[in-house]
Amino acid sequence: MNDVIGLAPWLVGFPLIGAAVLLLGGRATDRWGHWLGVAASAASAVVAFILMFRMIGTPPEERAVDHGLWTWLSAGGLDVDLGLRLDPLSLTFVMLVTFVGTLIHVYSVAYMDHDVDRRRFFAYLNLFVAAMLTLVLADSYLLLFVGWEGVGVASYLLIGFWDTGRPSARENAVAAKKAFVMNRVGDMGLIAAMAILFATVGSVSFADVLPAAGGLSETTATAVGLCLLLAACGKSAQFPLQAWLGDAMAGPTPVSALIHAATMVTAGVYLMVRSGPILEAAPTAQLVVVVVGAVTLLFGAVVGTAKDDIKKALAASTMSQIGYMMLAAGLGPAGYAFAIFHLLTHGFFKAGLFLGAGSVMHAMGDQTDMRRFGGLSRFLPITWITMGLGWLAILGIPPFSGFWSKDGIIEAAFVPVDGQPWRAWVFGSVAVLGAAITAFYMTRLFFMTFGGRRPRWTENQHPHEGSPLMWWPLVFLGVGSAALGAVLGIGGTFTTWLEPVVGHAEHHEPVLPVPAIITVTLVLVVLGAALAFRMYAVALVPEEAPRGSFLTRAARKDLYQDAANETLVVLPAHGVARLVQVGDRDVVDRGWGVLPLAVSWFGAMFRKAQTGYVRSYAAGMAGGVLVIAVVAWLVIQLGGGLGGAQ
Amino acid sequence: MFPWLTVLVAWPLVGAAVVGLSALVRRRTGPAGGGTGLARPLALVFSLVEVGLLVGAFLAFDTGAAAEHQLAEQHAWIPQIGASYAVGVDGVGLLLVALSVVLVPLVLLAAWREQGRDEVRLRRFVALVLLLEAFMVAVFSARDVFLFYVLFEAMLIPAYFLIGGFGQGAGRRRAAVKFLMFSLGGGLIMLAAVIALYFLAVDAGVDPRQAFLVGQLTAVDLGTVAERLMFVGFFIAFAIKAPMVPVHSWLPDVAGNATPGTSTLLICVLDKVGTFGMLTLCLPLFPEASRWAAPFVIALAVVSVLYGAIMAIMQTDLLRLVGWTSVSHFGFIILGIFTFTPLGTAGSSFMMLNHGLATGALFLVAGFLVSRHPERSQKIAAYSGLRSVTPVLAGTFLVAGLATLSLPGLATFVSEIMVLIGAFGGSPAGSAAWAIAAIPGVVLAAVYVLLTYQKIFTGAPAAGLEALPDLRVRERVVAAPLVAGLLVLGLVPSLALTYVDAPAEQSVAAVTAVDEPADAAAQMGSDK
Amino acid sequence: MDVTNYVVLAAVLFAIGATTVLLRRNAIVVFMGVELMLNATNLAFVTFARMHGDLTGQVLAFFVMVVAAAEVVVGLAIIVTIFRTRRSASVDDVNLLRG
Amino acid sequence: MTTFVPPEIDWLALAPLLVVLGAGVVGILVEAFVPARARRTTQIVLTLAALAGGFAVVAVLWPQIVAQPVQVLGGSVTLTPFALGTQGLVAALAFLGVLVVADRTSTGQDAFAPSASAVPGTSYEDLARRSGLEQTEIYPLLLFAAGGMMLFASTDDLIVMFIALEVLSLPLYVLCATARRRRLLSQEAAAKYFLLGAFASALFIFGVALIYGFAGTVRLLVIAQRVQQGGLPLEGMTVLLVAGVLLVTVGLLFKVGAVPFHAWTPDVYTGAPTPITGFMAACTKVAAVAALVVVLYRITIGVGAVSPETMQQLQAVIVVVAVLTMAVGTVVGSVQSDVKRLLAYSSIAHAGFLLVGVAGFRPEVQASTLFYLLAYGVATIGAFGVVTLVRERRVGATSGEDNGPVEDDGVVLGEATEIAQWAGLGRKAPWLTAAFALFLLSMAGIPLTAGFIAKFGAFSGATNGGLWWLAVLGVLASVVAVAFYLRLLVVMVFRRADDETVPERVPDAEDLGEGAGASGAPAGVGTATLVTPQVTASQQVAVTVVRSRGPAAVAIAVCAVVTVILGVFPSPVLGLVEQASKFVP
Repeated sequence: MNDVIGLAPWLVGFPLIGAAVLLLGGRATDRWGHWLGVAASAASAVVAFILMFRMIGTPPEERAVDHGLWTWLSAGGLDVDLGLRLDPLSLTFVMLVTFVGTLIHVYSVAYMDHDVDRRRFFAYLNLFVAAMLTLVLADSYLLLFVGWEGVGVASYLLIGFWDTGRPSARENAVAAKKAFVMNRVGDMGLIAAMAILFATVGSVSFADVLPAAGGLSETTATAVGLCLLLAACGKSAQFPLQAWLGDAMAGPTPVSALIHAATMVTAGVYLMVRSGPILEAAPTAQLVVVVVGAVTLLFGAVVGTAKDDIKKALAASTMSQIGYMMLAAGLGPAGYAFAIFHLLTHGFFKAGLFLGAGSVMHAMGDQTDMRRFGGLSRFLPITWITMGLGWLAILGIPPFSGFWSKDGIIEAAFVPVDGQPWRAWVFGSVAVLGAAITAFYMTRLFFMTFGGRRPRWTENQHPHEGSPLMWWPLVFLGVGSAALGAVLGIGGTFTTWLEPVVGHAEHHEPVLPVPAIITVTLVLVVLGAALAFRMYAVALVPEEAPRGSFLTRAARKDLYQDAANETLVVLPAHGVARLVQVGDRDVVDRGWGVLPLAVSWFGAMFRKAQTGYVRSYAAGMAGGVLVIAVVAWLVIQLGGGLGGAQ
Repeated sequence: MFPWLTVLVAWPLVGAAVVGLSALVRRRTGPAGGGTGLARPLALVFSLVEVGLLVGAFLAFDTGAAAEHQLAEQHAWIPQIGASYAVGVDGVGLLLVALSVVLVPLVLLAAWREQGRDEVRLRRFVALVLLLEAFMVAVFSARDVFLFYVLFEAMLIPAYFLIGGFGQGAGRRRAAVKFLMFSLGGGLIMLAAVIALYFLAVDAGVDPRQAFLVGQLTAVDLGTVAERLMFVGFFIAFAIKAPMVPVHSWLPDVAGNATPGTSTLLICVLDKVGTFGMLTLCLPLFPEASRWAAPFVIALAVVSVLYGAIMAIMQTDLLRLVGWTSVSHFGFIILGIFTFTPLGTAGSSFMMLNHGLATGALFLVAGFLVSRHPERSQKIAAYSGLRSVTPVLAGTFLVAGLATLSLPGLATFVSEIMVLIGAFGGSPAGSAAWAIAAIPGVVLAAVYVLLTYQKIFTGAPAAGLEALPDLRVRERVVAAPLVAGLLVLGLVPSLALTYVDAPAEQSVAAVTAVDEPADAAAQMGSDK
Repeated sequence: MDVTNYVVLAAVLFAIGATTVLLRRNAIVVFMGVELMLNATNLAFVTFARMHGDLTGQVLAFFVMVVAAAEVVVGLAIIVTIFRTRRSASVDDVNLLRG
Repeated sequence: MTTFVPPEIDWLALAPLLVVLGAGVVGILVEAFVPARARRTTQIVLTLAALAGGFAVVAVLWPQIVAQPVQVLGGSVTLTPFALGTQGLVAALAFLGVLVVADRTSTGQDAFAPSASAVPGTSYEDLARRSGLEQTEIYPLLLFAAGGMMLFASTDDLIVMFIALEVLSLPLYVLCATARRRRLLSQEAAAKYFLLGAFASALFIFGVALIYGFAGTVRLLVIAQRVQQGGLPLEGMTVLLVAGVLLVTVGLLFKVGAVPFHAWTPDVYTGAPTPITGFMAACTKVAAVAALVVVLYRITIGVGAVSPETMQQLQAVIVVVAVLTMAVGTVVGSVQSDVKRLLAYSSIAHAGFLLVGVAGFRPEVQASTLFYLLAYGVATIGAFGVVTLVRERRVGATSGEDNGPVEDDGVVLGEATEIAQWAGLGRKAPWLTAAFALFLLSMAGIPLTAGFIAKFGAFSGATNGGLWWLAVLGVLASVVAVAFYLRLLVVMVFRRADDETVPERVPDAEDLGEGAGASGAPAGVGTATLVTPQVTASQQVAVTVVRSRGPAAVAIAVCAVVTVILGVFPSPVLGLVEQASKFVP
């Protein structure tokens, strides 16, 4: 392992250099810039593969390696090396990011072909890859935070990629800002967590903090855990910081696939798993994590059922799926592996679904409304098949990859914690219910797009597959969606792989027998899918959305999340801001302004005494003599001077 | 030993004089009318040579002993009142000297076309900038309270003329007066404390002919009440300079009315005297009083952080907005200083440097933007959709903005996180709570930066602005060093931290070493 | 007779002089008030001289007289000039300068 | 046969006074015997030489007096280093002041009326002007005033002090009345100054009488001695002493221009010819403050020892007066709109700052007071010197409602003293503006100017005397003072001339007469018509800066240089004045 560890910095280095060249090179790099971007990403992927093979060849207990680069900051007792931590967990992520990332780079070459700013797009993509790899490879919370916000910026830049020159430009920019700001709300948690950790442990590097986590008081651990959860909620669009994800679909579709489905949004799960020891020391925090996961799971699923915009439906799905992961991450060591496993499979099938959606949009002139699709299977066969694989995977139909990971999570959710069976029943049921709803909305999405007897297209549509650059990545991801789960899932390969990092999980029995859980889940999934099939494949889909039930309308509006944020946060905040503004102008500034006014006023008063009449001056002098006499008399009366030295 | 600091102070003075005299040359040999003359190139050359001299000073500085005041010189100046010409810098002082020296050529370059073709105005502008540079270098080097005070006040005068004489806004005269009145008001209150300090020091046996040497004064026990009164006197002056809520009112007016170059020098460098003074005078001279006041100061600092950020969000004027962001950042700096942790103090020291680079970049780039507007409007609403029109300008603005919101990877992040993490573990009561309370500042920072970027650079280009030129080479040359500095210091902050770490340790030790009086409150009561 | 009586007399004369200065409008009369004050002083001087038994006080009285004479010269010159310009010797008429 | 024992007189110690006053006498003779053509030159040379000579003698005497103060004529002249320093200071400042007085500027006219006794607006006045009469008597008058000022603080004898007071005051009364322009104001100033001055003198001398009654002597040191010894006839009636000292103090405070005895200051400073205002503001302040210091400190040596409460009363009075003076000077100054008046209030404010230092009642204050007076004096003379050069110029006259402005006839009128008129001066005369700004900054007490070191010394004096809160009040007053200096600075430097509409001023009689017969017949002689002459043509004026013929420029330059040097390297001068901190012979 140590002989190739020197390559690790290049994982970040290649895309970083790529981004730098593309950004600084300017228009000169327009012609070949996108290929440089692909090459940079691919180079990272190659390095990742090399490292991967070497790690597999290393004994499990030696797989975690810290590779320090240079002293980053060392002051006032805080010593942080800029260093990379390579272990099965981070390398899993690296593989996902570089491999899927490279596919999406390739896809984008074609997808963004007509965009004048393609070079800039690749610069941002490369920047994202570099930041994401920094995030997962960091050996300290501080460096993790660099990547954490780095991906935030990349995400900001890419969501707002089309921020001028289009009718929707301003909305895109607003969406980008919203994403970044809500992420920052979460980031406060990470800062606070670091502050608490430095105050208690005296360090923020994983190597010091994680082993010491067991020694933390429960209060401290809970505080840190909750702070980290806040960060994770922001980055992973978990309740209550979920509102930005839907708007983030304003970015080009490859961005949605890479950042807002496969990699960045799952960083919160990574953070939870990475900080496992801390959460384990804080059962309350763990419970909150599970609750957040469960709530988001249902939230996203419900929203997904009502969305007619294909990307927003997928975004809701992403939110829901990450809810699963988060739920698993809150279950302790038993759930970590499945959380990451699901993260991995989800990364493949959801990226595939998004790229498929991009392919559809590409074919349909950037139309995203599913009610204007229909009957596309004949025109886009490759897209149809690959998205079909993704659809089966997310439904959790065996043997597609989603089954292996999601089923693991559902089983883990049914395991009672600390002898509290109610938790098992509640969270298990939620997970199963979520699976059923997922089946419904994904089937709805799939058949509204590809099925149906009659196309509902707008005028002048001639759908056709894109260039091979676009569909080859789809094929790769489709294969992954189909097979990855089985490859890694059978025999617990993946669980074993992560064991050096997340620890060995004792096997606990769920409250229901495992076959029963699987059966119930599958039955519900099939029911959900069948219902959707009946409603959207057999029946006619209206081109205009019907008014729908109250629940439908609510789900269409993301369960009023924006209204809630507006009412609960934005309006009060704006009120406070207005108050501060008015206060500054009318109290502080005017308050200072009173001083010169007072001086002028007194000046004008005293000035009147200067009448110009000699006699009044003389009277003033005489009065002055009297005043002096009175002062002198008072000194005697009051006794003592003025505090003078004498 | 070569008198680096004296030379660093004297050289810009020589420059100012030469620039002033260049008027005579032009009259004889220059073009008859409308000539651009010698003033700008001369000033630029002088400021660049000054940068060279700065490198010399850095080489002569021993980083191993960064806590000590090096390159020191000491001569009797006005022995009758105990004043000496004593200069010397520790790591923090050296960094701030460096900040002043580095920013001046950039500001000169940025202002290259600002004053139009008016030769007289131009000459006065650059001469004043050089004069201000000399004062700034001197004030960060002063190791004598009297000398510090003299420079602290005297440098207001060139700053005053720079604001009032060369600004863009219609309210610049008012702004200049407001600036001077606030600063002098604080400064004169400090004067009373300075005088009192002298007599107490002499009473305590300090040599009356050198009674103002900082090194000597730190050893003097002033007595609780006197110490606190004097602390208040010094602190008010520094708080006004810093600028801290609620004595910040002058700052937005100045930022909105002065030229961006002036604002850069003023807010990014000159105002650091406030926090620098807190760190190098308030803490070591009045350790007990510093601890006594710390809870209050921290609270005000955090209020400043949030207040400044909220006000920035509400601004409609671009340059005023940048000014308000500084109120927020200075809040962080003060928070770090008054929580008495080595980490927080080092972070604050580092932040003084970074804020200069980041906010300087933002001011200058905002200035470039404003200078492109046909009416030189500073209203944010006057701009729209410029990202596609002036991509490089937009990118530079965004990077400067991201530095302002302390994006990790940039130097500002390192310092801000050091302050926050350090402050959380601070010794004054309530430090942790206040540190947590300051954290929302980072969210607000994101809002004000991105909201501004969104309004100016996204959407459809505003009418009349579709053909604005992008950043010129000269402007890129101005922005590049600042951005590069922020990046390099973000990735290798130890380059700067080696200078501030030891001084931070020392100043914290100075404050916390003094034993807390058994019951300070009771003692205070009895003294009254 | 106690010395106090003389001193009180001097003080009363002084006060009358001062009151004249404050109350009368004619510049000449105002000036006469000042002269009265000076003469009250002279009275005090000679009284005290007698009390102390030395001549200083009496000599001082002469000095005061001389000074008074000098003041008259300058004062009348100024007042007359103004009178010639304004045809008025009222001090209340000279108030262009104020505020 | 009685043997005549001639008094032993240390003529050298008297020399500074003798030189200046003697030259004054010679000046009178010059008026009588030197032909008119050469008279002005002779007078100027004589005056400057006398003042320079006086200063030189002071310099020669300095080491001797520092080593051993002397009493001449039984204390009538008591030369302590402080007194000698005062003499030197007065001589030096008077020298600078006379330079300004002597400058005729590029207009060829000095600031004084050709015939001060002529009624304004009469044909006689016109005749005097046309025949080129000049009142060269002002120079001997200046010398007498300067001599009086030099004597004022150099005596231990209250009656000599009284005489000195009159010697310095009487010439000033006359000088005030001699302005060439705005003669009504000038005469009014003289009248006010005279009446109030006489009133104050009366208070002073009555105080002397009371002190004499209590102590049997008018020698300050002897008073102190006798009070300490006790056994005086009116032992119990300390009220006599207290009242006496207070009245004497009042007389001096009048000269100092302290509130509530300040009322004459703005009016007189405004009305007097500007060069005289400068001379008066600087030199009188020096003499009066120095005399106050001498009286207060010598009295308290003796009185403070036996009767601490008397001491406290005195201190309380000074403190109250100081506070009032600072407050009124700065606050009222901040609402002025006339440059000369503003400087007058500034002078009042400075009296307050000086008293803050004096109130500390510490011997060191003598040094800091001398320094303060020097810093203040040079700034004041310089500032008024600048004022003399900023003039109004007639740009055109309209003879009716429908007539446009006529050609600029370029006649330079009086001084432009409205603050608004100074707009854009920075463009018209950068160097002059720079100098004036420097004087303002010095008066404001900005570091690196002499004013700062001076203020530092004054506040130190109070703090050293335990009155730190008085120093804080002083500091607050300084803030207000800065505000009004700034107002002027802003107008001069930042405001363009065209920002302001040129105020349409009605010129006074003198200005009309200057207009080469522009309005042929002199206006009527009624008071009302003189105040606002009935002229058919209203005039518009612009502001111009006339060139100095040399002396004023030299004075301004010297003042500026001294202001800077004293701000940056005050050490040598501080070293000198430190030696003056010895009181008692």
